[in-house]
Amino acid sequence: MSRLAVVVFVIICAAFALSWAVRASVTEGDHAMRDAFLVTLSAFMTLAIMSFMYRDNPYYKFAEHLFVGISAAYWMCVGFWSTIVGNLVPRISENLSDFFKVPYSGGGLDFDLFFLAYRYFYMIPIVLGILLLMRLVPKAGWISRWPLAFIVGTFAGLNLIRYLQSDFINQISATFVPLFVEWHGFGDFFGQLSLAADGQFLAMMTNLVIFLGVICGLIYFFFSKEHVGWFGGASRFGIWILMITFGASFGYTVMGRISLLVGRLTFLFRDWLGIIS
Amino acid sequence: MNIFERLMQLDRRWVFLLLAIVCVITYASSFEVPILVEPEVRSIFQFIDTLPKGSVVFVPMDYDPGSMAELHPMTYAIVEQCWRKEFKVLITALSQNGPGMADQAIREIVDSLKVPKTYNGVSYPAREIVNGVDYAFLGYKPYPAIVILGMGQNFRLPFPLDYYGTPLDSLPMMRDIQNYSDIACAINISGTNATDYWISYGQGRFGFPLAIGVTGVSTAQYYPYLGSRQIFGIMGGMLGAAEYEELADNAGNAKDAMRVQLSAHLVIIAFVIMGNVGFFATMRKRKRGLAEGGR
Amino acid sequence: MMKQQIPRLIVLVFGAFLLFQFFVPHESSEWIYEFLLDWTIIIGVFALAVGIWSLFNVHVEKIKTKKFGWKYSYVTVIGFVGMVTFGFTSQNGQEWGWFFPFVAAVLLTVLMIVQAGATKGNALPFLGAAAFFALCATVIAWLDTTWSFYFQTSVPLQSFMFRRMFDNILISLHATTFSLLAFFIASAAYRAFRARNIMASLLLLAALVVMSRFNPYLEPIFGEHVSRLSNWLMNVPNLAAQRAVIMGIGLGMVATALKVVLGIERNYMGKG
Amino acid sequence: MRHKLKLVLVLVLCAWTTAAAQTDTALGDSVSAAPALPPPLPVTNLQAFDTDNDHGHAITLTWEKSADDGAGENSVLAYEVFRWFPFQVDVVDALRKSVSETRDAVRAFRIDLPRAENALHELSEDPGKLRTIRFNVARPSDSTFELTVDYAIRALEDTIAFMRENAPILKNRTKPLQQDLEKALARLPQAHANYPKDGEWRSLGKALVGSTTYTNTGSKETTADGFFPDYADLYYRVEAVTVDESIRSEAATVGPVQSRGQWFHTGKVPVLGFVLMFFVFTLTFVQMAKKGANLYVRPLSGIEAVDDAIGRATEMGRPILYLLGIGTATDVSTIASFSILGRVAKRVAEYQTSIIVPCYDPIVMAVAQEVVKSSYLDAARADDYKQESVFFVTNYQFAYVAAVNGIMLRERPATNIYMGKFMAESLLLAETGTLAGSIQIAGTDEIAQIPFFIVACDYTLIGEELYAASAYLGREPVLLGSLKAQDWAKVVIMAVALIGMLGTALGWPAFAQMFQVTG
Repeated sequence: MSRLAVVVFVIICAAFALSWAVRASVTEGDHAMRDAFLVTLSAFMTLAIMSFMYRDNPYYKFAEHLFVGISAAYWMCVGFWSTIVGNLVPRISENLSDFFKVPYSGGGLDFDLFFLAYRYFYMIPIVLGILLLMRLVPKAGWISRWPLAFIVGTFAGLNLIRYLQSDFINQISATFVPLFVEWHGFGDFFGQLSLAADGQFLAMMTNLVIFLGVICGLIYFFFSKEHVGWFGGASRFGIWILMITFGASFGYTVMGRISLLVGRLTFLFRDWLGIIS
Repeated sequence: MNIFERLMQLDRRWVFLLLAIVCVITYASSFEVPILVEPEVRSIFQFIDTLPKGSVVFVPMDYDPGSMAELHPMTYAIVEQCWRKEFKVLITALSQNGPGMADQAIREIVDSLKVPKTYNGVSYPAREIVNGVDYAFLGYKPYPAIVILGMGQNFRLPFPLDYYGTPLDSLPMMRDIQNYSDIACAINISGTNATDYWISYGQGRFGFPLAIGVTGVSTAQYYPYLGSRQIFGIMGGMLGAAEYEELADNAGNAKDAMRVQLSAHLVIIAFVIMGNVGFFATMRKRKRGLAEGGR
Repeated sequence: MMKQQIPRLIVLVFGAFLLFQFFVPHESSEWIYEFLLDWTIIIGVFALAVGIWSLFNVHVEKIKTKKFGWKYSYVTVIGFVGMVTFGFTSQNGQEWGWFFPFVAAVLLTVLMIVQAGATKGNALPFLGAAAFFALCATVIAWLDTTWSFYFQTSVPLQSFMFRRMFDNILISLHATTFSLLAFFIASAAYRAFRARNIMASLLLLAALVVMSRFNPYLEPIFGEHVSRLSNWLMNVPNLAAQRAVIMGIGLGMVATALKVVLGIERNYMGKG
Repeated sequence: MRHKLKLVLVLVLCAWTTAAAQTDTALGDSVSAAPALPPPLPVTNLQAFDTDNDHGHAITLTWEKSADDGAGENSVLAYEVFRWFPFQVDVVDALRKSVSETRDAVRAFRIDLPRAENALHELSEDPGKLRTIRFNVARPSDSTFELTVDYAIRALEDTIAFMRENAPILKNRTKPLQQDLEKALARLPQAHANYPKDGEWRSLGKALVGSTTYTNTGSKETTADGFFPDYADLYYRVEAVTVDESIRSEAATVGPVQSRGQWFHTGKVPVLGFVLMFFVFTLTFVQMAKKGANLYVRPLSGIEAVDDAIGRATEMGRPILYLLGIGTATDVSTIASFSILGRVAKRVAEYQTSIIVPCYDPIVMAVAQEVVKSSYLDAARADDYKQESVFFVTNYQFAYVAAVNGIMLRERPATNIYMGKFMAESLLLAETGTLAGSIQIAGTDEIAQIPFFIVACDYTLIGEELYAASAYLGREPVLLGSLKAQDWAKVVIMAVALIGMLGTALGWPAFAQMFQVTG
């Protein structure tokens, strides 16, 4: 640890101690010291992470490792309460539910399935879960593939159908756009041809572009055909349209991301420094 | 090494610094910015506005504090509007770190309902919002996809208890709410990919009217669903929130934040232009360099 | 056989079932379906343990090999253990009593165990120390009545320390990390948005148009046309391209899922 | 117009009735002077049948409008629908109610008892805590009452004694009640069969004027109040109601009808069609591939970059960072990423460089470990495999990002490969990677994130390319065959889209309707 680092460290400590004191003096309520400390603490965390923009440094390393530890713990506690106690226990045993003081949901479902009480079938996932734990035993690790296979298989089946319907059939039927909007024959069409935004001509152009865009986009994703000739042209048009879209979507996003920064600024300047009301 | 080359190899930290300075300054100052409302936001507002009294609006707040800044304003505007118009609101938080924040948000909105207010010329009296009567908050369960499917069967399936530990059946408003067939519409305000599940698992399988409020980043992604009428409206990021606040005549954080956003925008655009100027200037030089090298 | 065939069979059976379940509205299929969804959640519970184990392994390993930045692994361990302790205990009344000494004792116990795992030499002294601190912790937990363990109800999730750790550390770290995006977007735009070739230029132009449309200040400069153009971009090419991409993705997903169910694609499952 | 008429009608009626009332009081029997409106004609052709494509527990009624619907002064305002309920239903409801109430009571006791005991304990230790104890003691309501310590202690003791006494009794009551409920439920169909004995007609609700259909649906849960029995003989009747509730047509009755669940959802035929199409395509081309038909695949720059990247890493003696994203093992994109990881790991093992795989989800980690391990086996370098190279970081998006960013800056991987499901973290990771000077290859199906990868990475696989990648890297004919199948599916899409568009243009909606998936 170089002298400079020590100096910086001391300065930073002093600064935050000062801000704590100031904060405490302006906070009212009987826990002023404590609340002030908490605000200062989260301000420190905020700045520690932000310091990453300058370069990797001990303060960022500290914040990062703390973040990992605490978040994992948080995830574990919430998982324990919401999943084990919330979902598993009420289904498997009435006595356990009594112990955990959650209502026993097996009540209504308490019928027999294949001459066995419904709730006993919840032993299967528990067994699978224990098999998953066998990973921790080097020799028997392979058996953990069974639960993994169960999860992967189940969701492969589920997703197969789900995406077929939502990403696929619904989208196809959405491409059935009328190419001739309120068509009354050519005479009528050329009779009142206008470039107005809500005009018939533009509406038709729009639909045409959408349709071509979809087709060319799909052509771009062809793998087993060489992209040459008209095919290549179409696929190039497709990728152009994709690029336009990605650009637009990027531009759109810039909005949202700044707002995150605004949130932090509000914290730093209002809640911590109290400069802005 | 001329100015343009410098421009090309400008250290990104300068970009960071300038952006930070601009944001802070505009944040500190205060001036109004004009807001132009989009039809896809208006449609949400009008759908809710024309619902009959007492209908159930389902507001899944599937975001966590990370996207709070962007999505909270939407929630505040919509839920307040619902309660002002005496609808019942059903809330879930299918994001791991959502529940605490959602709970806090609900409390704040409840407080804001305690004072009479006038929106768009209509003045509403103060209301006392009661948990279980005017709203039910179901809380969080992992695996959004599964939870959404489960609720389609019956809300009690994934949520035997609500967030506060009360059995759903003992909440007055949940008595006659079994599943999606009992809700007027769902406004999914989400910062996670739960929105996909809402569209394909929820709307796709059970077909209730669904509108979404999403972070700016994912907005573009959901326009096709608007086209295929799987959703009837989109609020995109801070801008969408600001537009809704504009419509609901209920100014909140979104409109403030717009200020910073717009100026930050200008900075970024300026940098992009600078970068390209530098690029073209040096490109000519690079070409010349090559030609000389060739001679 | 046990290592290969049975997993493949499991995948096939459950995959096929959920595939057909979709077409069967009948109650009985709903039963089994809801049932399977429950199973997944429950199995996920056990994954918790696997994850935590791996987490500790990594950090013990780091400390053992004195890998670059190994000291910070202690921070992670301390954060984890502290948060878990807060997540399972809660005050009974107002005052704290010996709660924090207890937390300290627990921390020291775990640290000693970690040390015992990490040391290359004799681990016994560390284990001894661990036992000692564990004893202290037990004694405190036994005698002190101002707080108690909650293994029955989720009270601790609302308990003071847990909430504070969440609100003041987790949230601010989370939100700040997220907010770095604002800066990264700026630098990325500056570095990458250069009209190198036609595709890059299209990307750049579309982005600029959309960005300037959302900016009422640029309205007077470019006039109505920009906003109209960007709306057109969002509603026409965007719609088309998104649709194409979505269809492609849907296709890829369906194909992959089908390959998995049929056992054509089995790379995700280990061999041997 | 019709509504105006109704309004007028209402007003007239109101006026008339009040007038009648007055005249009543004035002179005895002048009511007969008032011409009573003739009742409207009943609905005709009333039919009841089980609702289609559902899990049962629903009956749909259809009828033809009453001749007086929207007609002159005795116009119909609504059709009221009745169902015949055997009294057994009330028995069931009562039992159900008492079961749930008992449960709630038992539960309440379980939660309150320890609290009360704790409060008593605290209070007896230190009377000063009278204000702070977490249990509100039962006390007289009058405001003058002053709560004293001994009173509180006595009250607490009483409460505790009461609970201790009653909790077990209640608990023992729940089981028999439950059984009674089940028995009662079992008797329901029989009771329905007894029509018209031991039962009565009950109103289900009103269908507004002009409507000719009504669906009576209920819950499938026997524990829910709105339980609707399947396979029970149900009887319905519909009456046309006018402004004046008392003036209504005579009832049209229908029944018996039973509700049942269907075994196939006819609304989902298109989906089934596509499933079969896929199935056939995949199998056909896989067979072709196995027979050794050589299948061309166009080059993807992103894929070719992978090999060079691994080589580069070997030269620099730096590791390769492979991220599976924040998806769980339930996301298809993650599964696709697994197989890509398999290919990459195999190459890595062959080149004898090292790979780092930080994981976001423990199950994903478990699978990834299996994948990498087996790749090392394939490369015949099983002993080079280190379990720690595939590890779990945390299941919290931005903590994961922070940690991975740290890894990037400290391990300085030569190559970062991002494959799978990425959300907001995409740019955070990719920008840090650029800063660290790594070659970056990304592929995701999150449309919103693709732009960021395109901007910040050297190569990006867009959407479907991610799913094709594993086939590209593996070069196994079977997988290439499935690629071919995907392409043919695209051809079908285009054809369908074209036909559909022309169909809508030339006024042939039938085709488009074929693709409307219901339910």
